[in-house]
Amino acid sequence: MDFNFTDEQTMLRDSIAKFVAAEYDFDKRKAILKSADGWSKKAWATFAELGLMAAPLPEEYGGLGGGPVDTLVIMEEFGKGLVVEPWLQTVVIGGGFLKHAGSEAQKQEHIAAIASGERIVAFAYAEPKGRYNLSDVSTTAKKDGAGYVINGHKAVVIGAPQADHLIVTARTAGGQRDAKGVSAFIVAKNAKGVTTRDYATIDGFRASEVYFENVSVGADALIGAADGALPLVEKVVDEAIAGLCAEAVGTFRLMHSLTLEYARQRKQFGVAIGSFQVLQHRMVDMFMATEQSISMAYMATLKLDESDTERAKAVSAAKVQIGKSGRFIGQAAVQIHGGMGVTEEMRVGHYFKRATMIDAQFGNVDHHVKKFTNLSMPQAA
Amino acid sequence: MDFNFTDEQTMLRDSIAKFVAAEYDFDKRKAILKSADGWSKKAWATFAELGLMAAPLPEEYGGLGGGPVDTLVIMEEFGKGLVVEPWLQTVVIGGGFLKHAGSEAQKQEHIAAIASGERIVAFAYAEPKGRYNLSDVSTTAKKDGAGYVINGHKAVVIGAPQADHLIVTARTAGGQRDAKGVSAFIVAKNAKGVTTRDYATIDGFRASEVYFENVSVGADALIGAADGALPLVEKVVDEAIAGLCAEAVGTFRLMHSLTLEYARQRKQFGVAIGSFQVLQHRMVDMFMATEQSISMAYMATLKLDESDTERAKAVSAAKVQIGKSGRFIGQAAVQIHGGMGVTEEMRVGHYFKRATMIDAQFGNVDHHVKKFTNLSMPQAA
Amino acid sequence: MNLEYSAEEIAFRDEVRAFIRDNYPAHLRDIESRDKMNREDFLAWHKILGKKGWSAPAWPVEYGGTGWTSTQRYIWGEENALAETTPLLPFGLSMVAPVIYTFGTPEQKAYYLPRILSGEDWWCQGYSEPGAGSDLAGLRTTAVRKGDKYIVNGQKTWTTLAQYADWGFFLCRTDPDAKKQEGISFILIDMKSPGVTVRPIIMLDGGHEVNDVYLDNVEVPVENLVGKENQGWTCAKFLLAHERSGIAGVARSKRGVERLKDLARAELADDGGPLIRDDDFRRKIAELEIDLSALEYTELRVLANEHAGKGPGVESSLLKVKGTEIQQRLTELAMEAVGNYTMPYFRSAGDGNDFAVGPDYAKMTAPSYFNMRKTSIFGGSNEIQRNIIAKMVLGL
Amino acid sequence: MNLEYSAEEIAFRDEVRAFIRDNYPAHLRDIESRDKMNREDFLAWHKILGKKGWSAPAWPVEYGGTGWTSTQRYIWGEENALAETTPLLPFGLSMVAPVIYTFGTPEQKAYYLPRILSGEDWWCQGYSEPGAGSDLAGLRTTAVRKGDKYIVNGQKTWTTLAQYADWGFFLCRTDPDAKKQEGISFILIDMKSPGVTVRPIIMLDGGHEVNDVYLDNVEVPVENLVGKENQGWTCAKFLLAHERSGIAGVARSKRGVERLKDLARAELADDGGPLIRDDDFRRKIAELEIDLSALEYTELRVLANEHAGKGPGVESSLLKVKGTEIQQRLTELAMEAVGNYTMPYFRSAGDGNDFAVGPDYAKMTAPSYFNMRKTSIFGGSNEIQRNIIAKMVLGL
Repeated sequence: MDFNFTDEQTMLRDSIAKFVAAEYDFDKRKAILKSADGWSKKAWATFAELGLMAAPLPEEYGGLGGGPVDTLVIMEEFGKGLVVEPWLQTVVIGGGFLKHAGSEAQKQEHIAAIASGERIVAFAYAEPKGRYNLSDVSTTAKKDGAGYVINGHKAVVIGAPQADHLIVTARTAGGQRDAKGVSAFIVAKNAKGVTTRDYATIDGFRASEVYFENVSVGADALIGAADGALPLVEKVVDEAIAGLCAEAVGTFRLMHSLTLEYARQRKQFGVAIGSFQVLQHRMVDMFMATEQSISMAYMATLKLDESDTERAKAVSAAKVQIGKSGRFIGQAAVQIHGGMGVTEEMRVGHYFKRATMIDAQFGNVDHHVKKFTNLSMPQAA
Repeated sequence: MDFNFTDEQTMLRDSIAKFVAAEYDFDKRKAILKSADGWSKKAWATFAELGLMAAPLPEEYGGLGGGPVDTLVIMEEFGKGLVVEPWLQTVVIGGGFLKHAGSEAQKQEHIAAIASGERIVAFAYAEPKGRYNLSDVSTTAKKDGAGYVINGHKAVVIGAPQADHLIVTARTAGGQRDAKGVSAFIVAKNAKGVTTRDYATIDGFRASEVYFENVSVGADALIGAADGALPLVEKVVDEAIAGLCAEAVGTFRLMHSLTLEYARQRKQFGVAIGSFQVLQHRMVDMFMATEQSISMAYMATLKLDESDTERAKAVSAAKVQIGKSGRFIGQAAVQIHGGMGVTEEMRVGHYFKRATMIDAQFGNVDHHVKKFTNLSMPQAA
Repeated sequence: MNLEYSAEEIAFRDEVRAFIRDNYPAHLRDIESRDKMNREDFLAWHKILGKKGWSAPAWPVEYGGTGWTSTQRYIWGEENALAETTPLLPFGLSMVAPVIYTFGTPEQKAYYLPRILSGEDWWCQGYSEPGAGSDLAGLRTTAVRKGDKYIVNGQKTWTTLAQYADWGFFLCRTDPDAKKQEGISFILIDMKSPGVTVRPIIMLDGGHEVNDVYLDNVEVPVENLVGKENQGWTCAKFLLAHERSGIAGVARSKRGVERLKDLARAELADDGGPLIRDDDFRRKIAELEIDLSALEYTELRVLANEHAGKGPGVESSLLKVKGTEIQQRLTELAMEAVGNYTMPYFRSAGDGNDFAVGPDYAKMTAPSYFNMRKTSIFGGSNEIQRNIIAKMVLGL
Repeated sequence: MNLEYSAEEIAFRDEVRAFIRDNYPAHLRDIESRDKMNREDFLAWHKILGKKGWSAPAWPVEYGGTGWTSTQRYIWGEENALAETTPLLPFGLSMVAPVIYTFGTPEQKAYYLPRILSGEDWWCQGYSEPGAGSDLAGLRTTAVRKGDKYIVNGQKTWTTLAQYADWGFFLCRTDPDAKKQEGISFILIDMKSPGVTVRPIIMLDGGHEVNDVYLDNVEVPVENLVGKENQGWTCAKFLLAHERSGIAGVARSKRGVERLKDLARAELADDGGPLIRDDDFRRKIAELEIDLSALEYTELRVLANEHAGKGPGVESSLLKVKGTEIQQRLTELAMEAVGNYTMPYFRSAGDGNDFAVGPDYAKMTAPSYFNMRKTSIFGGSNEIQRNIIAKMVLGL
């Protein structure tokens, strides 16, 4: 057992922290969010230069051959900086689909482009009524000669406004919630019949509703086997969740340190509010929740390559822990900041919004408790 | 709307408080619990003298014609005194069955005896594997001529060691968990074929396992209609639960005041521990939980005569509130008492034990949340 | 003890219900959030009630109160919540007015109270200052007497809806040498006076409902002082106790639970069934409903005490803490209920208009959650309320 | 970062597992609660491990430690929990021994340490005093030097299992004029000395596991002083930090979760199905399991830090708080699981024997719940632990 980062990972962490301090501070980030596109191409280029795109991708396609721990390091720093560029979508999800199940041609075409920062990918999987069920897919891909024709509506696709390619789940067989019959496709966003309605999310990301109307794709758009993509989707989503957990940890660390700082300098009734025992103990509980979350983010990351069941249990456990901790830490941080905590003017509120939305992504506490429960105590047992 | 007690109710309250102070203080109660029988016949006689047995029973059979609010007043004081005599079982449950559904002959025979303190009744309803489901009855009563023959095992029958009569639920028709087919009987404990195994409960009551082996009873033992007793059982149990809630409130008030007192006099690091803000806020939360519990005990009591659904919703809501509050208040009270709180030597621990066991009687928090949920959001809706 | 309404109370309920049905402005029903209301929308219902004589049930009859019993006032609140009428703003009716009719001069009563009753004047509150928060004694805004005027200088903050206000009531330091809570005065200021500047504070949800108010050599006639000079603390404490009563918001939260159930009927769980049949979610609604029941009966007990002549006491702190916890919890559950569609930000359309994707009810869920965090902070934080209970009730 | 065991670690685990399987005394498995163990039962496993050289994995090798890595010690704990061996008592092995090998004289080390390793001597702890609780500085027991003896007078309380003890380590005031935390000395007392009286304290569950210890003119040779006179506070603080490490009890709680699941498989829910299929109950087990996972990985991170040369720090406070919360929660859920049969009191048989009705596993559920409340109080209450973190980690 070993819980240390390699020197490379430590350098990676430092380089992102340096970037955030210099190019992505509160005011600069605000300006980025207010810009028409709502993200920074310059930041994206810097990420590519720093090797963040390449870090967890395979060396034979232009990556650096890293793994989940690199993702953890990057996402935690992104959490600290509240970075809104779609790195997770592009590299962890897009890159994940391709490296786990892409054909040689797909890998050649896309992974190198992702690694170099040229390609941006978004993941169109959720549907308006599907909630968090990954097999609830009513978007269809009908066989049409050698290729497929896709029809459907995908909801809240984070990063779609920036993306040039989409990974889309569609039903090629079976009923609306069947595990069997889900397939994954990679589709150029400018393909005929793809339209989007773009908007910002409340935590400052960009997303789209994506509509597919008779979108024709070739057989080479299929990632992995037809009808059998669900296990692949689950694996990649678990990898993405591990990344989100690390991002959440970044926001928790900041909420905790900002709150400590505020409590030390803010005076009420003539003394620093940090001297009130009730607030002290609440900050201790924030500290403990942060430490427990770090542990769970590590565990989830380190178990990504175990069996499907072990991986899924670890990831759901981490998402539960982090969802609960995020709510507690965020609410406590805002409360201790008092009136200032509920305004746009203080940093803490922005971390609070992001931490809150992380719970809503890829399944909230209830969803993952249920999933964990069924894995830990199978109904047959 | 009116939340005031009548003068008679206030006098009732005062008379019990006086009795507890004089005859049922910590040491006297300890001696009662240690005695061979584990209860006080003298206390029972005093209760009868004070009119506690008669209070909620109908005037035409020797009662005083009071109602649920009298029960509330009595049970709250019993909670404060940690009274272990089976008043609830005898008067509220036994008396309740008889007054709601007893035949004229049954009322004549039993209610007056209860009101005068001569009769003690216990309620044999739970079964070893039935948990809190009142319709889970595998004890059978088979028709035998004009009467019935009862066979079965009833679990944890509080007050059975003291009782001379038992009210027994038994199945006269239907399958083990059917709502239809449950009947209620009143049976003399010395009837042939009734055996008991007596013991103390952890909170100082006396209880028995009760075994029925071919116990023959006449048709006149049946209370209410054959096969149709479940609604009656539910009503009486709800009345008993309202009484338990009032008892719980008595224990909460004491735990709160004992803790306040302790926190004011107990010094640590040179100051009274009541000056620590964390403990102050916890005691405030104990106060709020107590107030909320009082409100719910009132509500449950005042809604006992509404429709079955309204009554059941109110009672389940109160039991949930009181179960949660009891756990919180009890744990906080013990924690603030420190080491002394976990010994037999301090009063607080005994209230804690009783409050904890109240949750286990007639359905715990989970049971009643589920019941309330299904009443509030019927599955058909 | 009993819970039943008398025949008179039932008749009253029917009268109120009919009045609301016949008089509540239809167009107000279509406004989906407070953020979308203009000045006239906020005042519309107030003005109708003012004409009817029902705008201030809690006031003494001599000043325009309705003379209702506590049960009638409870019914009034219930019926308004049931009909989802827009709540009347508290700053005039339940904050400054009780101070004026308790401590004001006959002239002040005669001038201000009718204008508050009718909804003619909009009031705002000048209590908090930057860096002072729940600690009002640290006040730095000054009012210096100069002839028949006070010259007021300072900054107030968290001033709700000051952007619409005609008048404000301000705590100002009139004796700089006095100890902290002394030397403060309670002064009414015309918000159109030269030197008054209102600057928006944008909240986490993007909404503009609070403001900074800057006072720069504002001249205020001395007759705008309420009570005695340097004894404004008496008014301030009195007002704070009044502010907290009614803050439980039970009737509105009961309506909120019904809305949450509607939402859970419309949303689907992971298994495709209605979310209201999901074990975890329905349990959470039920537990909230039970908490709310407990609060409702606690408030009824407090009302019964008030009716028995005991004024609003420290119980209001309990009502505030529990009431806000429940209001916040309602927004948490609504946000959880809508899943992915809680994320889109409704103000993000390029054309400046609102933007909605997903079901209509989803749009405000996250903003409401973020916005409602204020309730445990404003009006004396919940920690301060616990301090008050510890001191006043528990004697610690 | 990785979670895998090396080949050596796997071999070690197999060796440990086989040793426990082949050597753990069978009769200990049948004892259902600590309350039923006699002196020899408590020591049986300790003595076997002492012979094997495995009784003190945490000690330095020179004094009899095993020299295991932190991962090996983790495996050792896991395997013992899995096999549900009786935990070795900490008073000698992990409390007084580290003080002796850190601060003791060569003679003290030579005499006491081997006897602790082998299980020959039973130790108890004389720290707390009536009225002092978590505040050790308020100590009133005195040791007055008289020639080559100390004369000790005072009262200690909460002394766990003192009824069996051969030796006790006591904090005594040796300089009555010194400031609170100074003037204290760390003294070893033979419990068979004249003047030592042990009186049981009965716990809420009816069990006798703690005691009052009265010291009445007890004569103690001066060579029983550990460290310097008047500097016992150094030993005391050192010991407290050691006491808290390992208190997380993760491995035992993991076994506890499995036991809870077994219980939920055996019990029936209201619908007649196994309780483990009841939505609410299985959710509660799952949430506890998740909390425990988080604690497990936090402890692993702490161990990794220790392995990297950083001693047991303030993290032990976190482990204590979370560990005890989980241990307590386990007993809550077990009590809930058994419904009505949690009520019968197992000591209530007239013949003085234990009494059981209902399933065997139900008998100890309520007593365990009541007993385990102590864990958040003893060894520095969880509030004290939070104070420590606030001060030492957060710098507040």
